[in-house]
Amino acid sequence: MSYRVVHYINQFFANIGGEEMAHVAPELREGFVGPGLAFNQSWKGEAEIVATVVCGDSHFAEHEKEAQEQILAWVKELNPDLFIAGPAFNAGRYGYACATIANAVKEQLGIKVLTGMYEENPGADLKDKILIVPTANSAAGMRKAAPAMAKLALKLMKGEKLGASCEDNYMPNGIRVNFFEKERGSKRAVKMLLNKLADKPFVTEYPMPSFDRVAPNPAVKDLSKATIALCTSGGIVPKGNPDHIESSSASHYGEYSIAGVEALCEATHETAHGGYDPVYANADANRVLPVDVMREFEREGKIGKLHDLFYTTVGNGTAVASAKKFAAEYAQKLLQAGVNAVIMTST
Amino acid sequence: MVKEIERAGIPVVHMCTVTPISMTVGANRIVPTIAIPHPLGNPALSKEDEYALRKKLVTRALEALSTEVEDQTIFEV
Amino acid sequence: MKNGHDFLIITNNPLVERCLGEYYSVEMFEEASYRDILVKVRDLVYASHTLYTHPLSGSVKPNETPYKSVVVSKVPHTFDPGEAEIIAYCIEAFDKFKPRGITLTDPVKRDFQLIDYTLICGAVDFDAAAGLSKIK
Amino acid sequence: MKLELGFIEIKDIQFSNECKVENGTLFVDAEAVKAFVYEDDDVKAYVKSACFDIAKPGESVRITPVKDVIEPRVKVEGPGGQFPGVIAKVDTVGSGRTHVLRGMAIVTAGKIVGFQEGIIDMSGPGAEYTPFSKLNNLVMVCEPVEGVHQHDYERAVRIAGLRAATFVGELGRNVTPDEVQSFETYGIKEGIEKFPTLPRVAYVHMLQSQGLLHDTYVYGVDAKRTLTTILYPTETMDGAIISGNCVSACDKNTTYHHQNNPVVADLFEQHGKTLNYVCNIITNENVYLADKQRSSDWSAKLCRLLDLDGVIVSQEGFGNPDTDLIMNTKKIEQMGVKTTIITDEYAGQDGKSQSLADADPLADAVVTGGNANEVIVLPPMEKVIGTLNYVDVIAGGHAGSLREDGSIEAELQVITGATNEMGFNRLSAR
Repeated sequence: MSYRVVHYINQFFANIGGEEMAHVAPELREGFVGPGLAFNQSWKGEAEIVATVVCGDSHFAEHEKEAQEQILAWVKELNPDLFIAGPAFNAGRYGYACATIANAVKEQLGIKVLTGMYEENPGADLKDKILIVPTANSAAGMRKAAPAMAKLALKLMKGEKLGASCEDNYMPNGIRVNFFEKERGSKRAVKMLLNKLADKPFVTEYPMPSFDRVAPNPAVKDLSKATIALCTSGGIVPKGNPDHIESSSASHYGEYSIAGVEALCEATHETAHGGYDPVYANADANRVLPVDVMREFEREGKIGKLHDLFYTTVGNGTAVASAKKFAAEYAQKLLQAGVNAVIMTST
Repeated sequence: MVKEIERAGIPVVHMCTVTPISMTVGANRIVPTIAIPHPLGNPALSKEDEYALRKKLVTRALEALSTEVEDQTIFEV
Repeated sequence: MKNGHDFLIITNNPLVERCLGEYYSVEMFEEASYRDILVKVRDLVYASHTLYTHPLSGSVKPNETPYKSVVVSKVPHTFDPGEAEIIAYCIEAFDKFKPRGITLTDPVKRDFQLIDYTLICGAVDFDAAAGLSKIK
Repeated sequence: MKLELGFIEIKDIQFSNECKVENGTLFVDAEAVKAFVYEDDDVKAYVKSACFDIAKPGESVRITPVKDVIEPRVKVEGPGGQFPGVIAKVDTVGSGRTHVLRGMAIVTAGKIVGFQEGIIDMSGPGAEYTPFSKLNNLVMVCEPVEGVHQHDYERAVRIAGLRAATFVGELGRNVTPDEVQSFETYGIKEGIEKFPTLPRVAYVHMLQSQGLLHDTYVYGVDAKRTLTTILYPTETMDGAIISGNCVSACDKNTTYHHQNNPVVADLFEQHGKTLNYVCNIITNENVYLADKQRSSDWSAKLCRLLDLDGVIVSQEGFGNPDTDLIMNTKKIEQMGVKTTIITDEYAGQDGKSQSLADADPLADAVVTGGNANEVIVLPPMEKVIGTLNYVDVIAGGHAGSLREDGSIEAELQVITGATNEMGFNRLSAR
């Protein structure tokens, strides 16, 4: 019995048409369509595309929620061993759609997923969440991309242990995996140095973290219409710390409602922070999370709305904190909730 | 953390006492605050004065959010 | 022996207190964990105390030994972002090690105390063996 | 300075009532080695017993806890002797001729402290990770006399291992080597004249120097008390640097690593072809921050003074050496000298954490020896040399690491030399 695969492609690769047909709504076709043939050939019967989802790129971008719901329903029904999307090469909206829908299938249905695209495709932003095979920057790279994706796809379906990104050919996803190189480290170091000295390209085996600067987002145009959220790394939690956010080692973040709360007070909120002297924050948590002032501004109409939820982390409170991944997660929630700006306070 | 929020496309202002740390974490809009245990307050002040102080700081944070910046910027209070 | 007028040793290691208490200012936190010590040091660095020793002294892994001693300045000088960064990295490094669920025997604890003590002695140029001989 | 190494291949070790090297086999009388080891006063005073055993590649043998690994060598021509300033007199080494018993090592094992680490498996998956599984090992298991101070005992066992290596190395004095290689670097001016177009490259060799069980000795001097200085690469090859480091088994540099420093070897391989190998710069890894500052300042200064184009920087150990590594790299780069660095990683068991305890964008060329936190399972071995008593307690072990059947589930960091930061191994990570 061969593994069952569902494939996602856009209108162009389904031969419906180019930009002028990018509005087409998702449809489900039986078997493979277009590039799916190349996957099937590579799998040599070990796996097979049972259905193909075709969706216009503009449609996905403009009706993401509906399109996603529809596609998820189909995939759920088909319950394949793997969901594969693309490859999208350098097509930005297609890449975004591939990555987004693959991520949704993985998160919501727990089905294994894989996509492929050019490294600079905006869809590749999700490379820490889903496996993405790097491809050339145009569809001319299909002949290489399809077998590469097919190979990794088969490995995933067989449940084999994933090797390092350079071994199994996926974009580095922030998870370090050991493997044996062909040459010992010192020899690799000498080669790397010689390349560096000759101004030839070289690839570091460990890219230094946290030096990527994120460019500032545009300013809020009209505060009086903006929803603003409060976040803190100062560990403000409801009294009694219901989720047991640890005072020393922050293993999760807190998400708490302040809907209808006019101001924090000693009876309702405290800090779970183990570091600094907690007396001041416990006596008046507004000193860390300024709910009282924000409410006044909301009443005055200076800001549109104070977001109903606030997010809190604790522990490190340090510069390069590992709380990073928590922030990445709740940032998505803030985004979906339509928050326009964030005030983050740190102790 | 601020960087992750910024990365998600939401402008963010970091209110932080140790501003060099804020620079290190890659915050783009920074408002310096009072002290580590009470960034937005000062227990030595009367309730009213402390509230006024907090209001001043948060006002500055809102100004930061509505100001276009190109690089890391500290909005002194 | 370095001039230790400005040294303040933040520690949870009883051996450090016993051997060095006579020569340096030692602030002993008996109940504090390794991580608690790092956090205390961080707060002092934030408050402009100078960090004299690297908080991850020793290659003994942070989830391995319960003991930690760090030398900071007695009084605040000027805030040093580089030092703040170092202590921040240390806390982060601590957090990536999984707790090991081990109850240490007294001899092992004493060995860990000894290592932490000698590392701090090395840092401040104090004769570790001499310090030990005095208490025995 | 020119050094000739004569390699005598050792393919087997056998206990015997005489001591000799014959046709690639080392015949050794354990009592004779022991007698020589015990001629030292510290060993006499602090080492209660020293027992010998042999472990060969492919055998179902586990050696633990491992203190040091040493290659037996003997100086046959030229000044100096083995381990100058410690065993031999302090004369400068690195010239003349030295015979090497290649393919074997002396391994010192046994408890020093209650969390003594280091595992060498001679077969199975664990053997893949340690270079010492490929050697014929003469293992000396030591026991302390009651009540000895750990620092006295560490020194005694360190000396005992070096003495055993010296004794065995001496057996190669009159043996004709299977292969002779020579190594030579030149004075500054001479080198420039010889290789006017080649980039000038040096090796910045960071030495662990934090304190008890964390020390390295250069010509017998505790590296903690040294300023950054220059060595001929052949001095390092000739036993000038020895290890007193017993902590962080996976990324500590044993004496064997220093003797066979792979960066030195691979730079020599390119010397005169693609680069001009100028020298080694040795610098320490102290706990005191001002020491770190000074030592890294000096590394950078020497790089500039020597008009270098590039350097390879290697580090040793976990945690605060990352700060030295980054300080060195950053300052050297700021001098306009290009760097490539070798490290290993502590990225957590899931591989998701930040690997180093420091970072800088100027460190843009990194070679990694792998993630020391990765979990492995080592199957039981038929024979254990030493003791499994410490497996749960050592770094990388956890409660229940040692299972009932003798197998071990632990992090890679329990294995001696697994993620070596000189780039001794092929292990890497992405």
